[in-house]
Amino acid sequence: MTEALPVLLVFVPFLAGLGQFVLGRAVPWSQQFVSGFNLLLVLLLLRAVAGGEPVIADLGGWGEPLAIHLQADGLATLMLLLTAVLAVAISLYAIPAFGGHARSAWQFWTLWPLLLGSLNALFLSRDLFNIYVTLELVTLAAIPLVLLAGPRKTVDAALRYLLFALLGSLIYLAGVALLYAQAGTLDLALLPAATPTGSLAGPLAAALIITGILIKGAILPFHIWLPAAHGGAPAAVSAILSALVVKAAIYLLLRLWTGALEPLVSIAAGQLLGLLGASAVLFGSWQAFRQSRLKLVVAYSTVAQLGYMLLFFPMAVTAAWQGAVYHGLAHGVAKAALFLAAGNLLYYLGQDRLEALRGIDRPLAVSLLAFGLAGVSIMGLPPSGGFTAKWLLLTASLQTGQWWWTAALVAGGLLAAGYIFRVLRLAFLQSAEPAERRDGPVPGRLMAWTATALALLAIGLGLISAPLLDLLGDIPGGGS
Amino acid sequence: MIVLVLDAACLALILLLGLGLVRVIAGPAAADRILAIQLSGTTTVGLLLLLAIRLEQPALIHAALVFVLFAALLALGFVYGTERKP
Amino acid sequence: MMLLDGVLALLLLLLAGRCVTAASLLQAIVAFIVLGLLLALSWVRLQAPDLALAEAAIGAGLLGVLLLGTWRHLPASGIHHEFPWPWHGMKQAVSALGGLALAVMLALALHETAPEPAAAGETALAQLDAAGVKQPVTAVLLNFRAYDTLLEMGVLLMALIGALIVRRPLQDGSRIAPATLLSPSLARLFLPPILLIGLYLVWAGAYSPGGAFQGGAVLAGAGVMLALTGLLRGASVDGLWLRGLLALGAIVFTTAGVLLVPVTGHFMAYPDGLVTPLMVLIEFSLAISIALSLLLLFTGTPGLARSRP
Amino acid sequence: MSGIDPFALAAAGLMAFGLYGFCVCRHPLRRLLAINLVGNGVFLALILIARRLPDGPDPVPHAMVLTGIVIAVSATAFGLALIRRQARPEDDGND
Amino acid sequence: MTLASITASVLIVVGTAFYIAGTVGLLRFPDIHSRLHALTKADNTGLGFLALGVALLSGSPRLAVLIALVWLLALIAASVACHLIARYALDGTDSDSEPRA
Repeated sequence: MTEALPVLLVFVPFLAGLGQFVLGRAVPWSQQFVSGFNLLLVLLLLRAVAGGEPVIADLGGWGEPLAIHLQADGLATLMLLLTAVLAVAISLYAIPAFGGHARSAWQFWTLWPLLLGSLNALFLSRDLFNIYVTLELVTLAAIPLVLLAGPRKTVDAALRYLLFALLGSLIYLAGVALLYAQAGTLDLALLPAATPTGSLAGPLAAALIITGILIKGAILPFHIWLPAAHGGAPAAVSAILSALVVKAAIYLLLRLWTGALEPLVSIAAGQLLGLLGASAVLFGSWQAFRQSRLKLVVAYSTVAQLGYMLLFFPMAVTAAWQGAVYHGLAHGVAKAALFLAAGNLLYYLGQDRLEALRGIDRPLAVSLLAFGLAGVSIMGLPPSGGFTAKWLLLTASLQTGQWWWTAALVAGGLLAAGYIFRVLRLAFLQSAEPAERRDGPVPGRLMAWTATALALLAIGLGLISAPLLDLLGDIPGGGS
Repeated sequence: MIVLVLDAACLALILLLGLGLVRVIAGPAAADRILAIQLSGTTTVGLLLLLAIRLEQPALIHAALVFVLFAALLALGFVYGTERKP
Repeated sequence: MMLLDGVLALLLLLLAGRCVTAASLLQAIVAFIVLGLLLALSWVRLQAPDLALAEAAIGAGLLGVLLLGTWRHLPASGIHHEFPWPWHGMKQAVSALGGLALAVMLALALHETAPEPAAAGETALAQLDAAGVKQPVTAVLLNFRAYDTLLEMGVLLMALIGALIVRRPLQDGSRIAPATLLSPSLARLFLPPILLIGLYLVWAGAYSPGGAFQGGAVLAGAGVMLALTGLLRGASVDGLWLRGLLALGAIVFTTAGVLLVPVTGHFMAYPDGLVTPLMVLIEFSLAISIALSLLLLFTGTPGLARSRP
Repeated sequence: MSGIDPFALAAAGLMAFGLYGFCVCRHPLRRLLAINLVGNGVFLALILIARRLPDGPDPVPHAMVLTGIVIAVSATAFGLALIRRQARPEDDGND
Repeated sequence: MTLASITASVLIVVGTAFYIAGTVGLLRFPDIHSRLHALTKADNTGLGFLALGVALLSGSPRLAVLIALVWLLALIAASVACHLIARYALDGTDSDSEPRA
């Protein structure tokens, strides 16, 4: 029966989204059932995978090497878990944030389950071309969601996002084509054995695939589409995009690097990716420090935090593997909390200039608490999940003797402390003027407490890391 | 012999397509360009018919049919697309 | 025939270059449309008649109309002069060198011969008898790798939702027609053959080149023709039936995939006796959804209405 | 050096021209065209690869290209809608 | 060489010749209207001869009917396109500039 779980994880949200579309009006509560059921499915899957054997579903029953398989191993299950937890929180948050009456509400409650299903599909896919389709699916669900903040304000960001995403996926597809020419199959499980080395096409294919994913994942030279899109979207959507959508690209990179592309990648390529990651950490953090709008601070922070995950590639030992993946989880939860909290501030202030934050600690204490707690994880202070992840990365850099990555880790943490405290300092500063000049509505309990719950979870991730890392297991293939 | 004729005709038509590109590129007016598209379309239809026989793929005749239909649509779309706004 | 291929490839490159470097936007669009024609011929030469059909309908046809329609909406002031030649600046020169290097590597990589024939493709051809359709490409799309096709319907639907979110208020749909004297009669003349060809292509997909995509695109073309000649116009209201039809393909596909699990033991697998009728059913529902989605992407409205010119 | 396939050159060239156009052009419509050029190049490459089967062309890349064409066209149509909207920022649609 | 294939060859050659005439006309004629008329006449006739030749070679009535349909629709499409383009060109100010705001 466990074979049904991956399939249901894709089909249930998908059908829910379609039903919502056909119905023509928003039904927010139905999505609560869907995200709850989704979490239940993931928990069942977690139990099934915990034994160490992946759960595999053969769609259509045609078998290898032709059919598409869905496969849930430790890595995929952890990402599914992250997605499911965030989906529950964000679906609750979106009830007051989007309401149920406007047409945009219907569009949100249609697109969101479709995006959820698409993300699940991406994490579960074991087929190179199917991954291309799911990448496009995720992109084309995400961009309309960005536009829900109001087409006039977000159209430029959305267009740029679309152009880069399309280019990225086509470059990825070019790599897939070359790889298929060499290996004759698209199945990730068969590719390493089927790929001949020593040709030109193989490494070129790997380079194209990786470049395409880097564009999708907004890694440093290709980050330029991210801040405007993530900063401009509605808060709930920003949380989804930053915590899950770009992470999906990095997830693919981790999965392919240690699996299908393993025979084709080289140490130099790993160092290059690590360099990109380290530059992303420094550049993104610095930019985040310099922004004058709250959501742009958080968006640039995403650029930086994604960079940490790339530090796996030069080191490629189990500690780095666990550190990178755990960083993905911790950052996902913390960043979602940050964006939701930022959304609450924005909701109250009606704008997100940092200057406007002065002295808002009283009405928005809970949201600010969430922001601060999530910030602890982003900075990588103990006992948060961010700390565990960075500790593992640090261990790896010492293990492999590549101490220079430590510098990036430390500098990134300091800069993160800088931009988080900059926001908090402003908020707790008493302003000269009395606070009643702001007439925005105070965000409701649901909005404040979902953000806080996620922030607490981000801290808590530091305490419950052992079972999750067990589930993830060692680096596939034993490292290079 | 018939194969030779077909090949030669195909080659002639593709070269004509290339020649027609001069109008696509040189213009000078927008109408010239759309006219060149029309000619390219008809030439393509002719080529498809020839290739359908030459390669023994009758399905290409369907493709020719689809081309003919969309050629008219393109002209319509062009006039709609370039007409001044009221 | 080798000569034909050579000329074809040369023209493709010429037009691609033109598309990138043309001085005006319209010239670039025209070059792109003609490129679509040549690409269709290339598909023929590469033994891919399915794609020739798809290219004729989608690539050269619908996309061309959409591009020209968008071009019309751009204000002159919004178009700045481009400097697209390699000698116009540093960025151009670097990009040109990068592009050249990539092209050389790609060409060499494509030239390398594969060690052995593709296992997946061989399996597909070997199992064709069990697929319920005789056309290998349709078998892959609707049966062997049907999951891709299902997700692709999701992409189409979400692109449509996205386009509707950014649409401007209705002025667009109401004055879509250029009000020509000839057009409505033209549309009436063309409509029956287009519909017939579209339906035929959908149906024929089971055993000859064609299928839901090609047929759906041709049907969408019929709708676009009606819209361009003013017989059909965009409406700001969408009905339950319309949304139902838009989602029909994905829903039928999914439902068939799920309901038959007890019989087949696999998701998206079809039992032997039912496979051919199921394929036809799925193909037609997909075609309806594809045609409507493409049509609405053209009109840019959530709904449709008949109108008398 | 004999027998390099002209279509292989065309596929590589289309991808390269597309990338060049994407880097160099600033107007979004041109960039969209450039992306479609890349796409066409990739599709051409896939079909070339499909010819390597002894009995008839490999249907798997053909199906991939058909899927890819539909995805490319949907995304392009969406992009065109965005471009139209961008060109006329003054009036607000449905919010 | 059967009589049919000889006839078909001749028809195809004649058709191609008309295509050549049309293309040369498109390139050489001085203004848009003469180009238009030369073109549509030439390529319709060209396609007609070609279609006839191909239909002869196809050897199946079903395909011959389809080919005839292609030609018929091409005729209508060409006349419509010709009309639309002519009307468009007549509209005056047909420059290749970017669209007017």
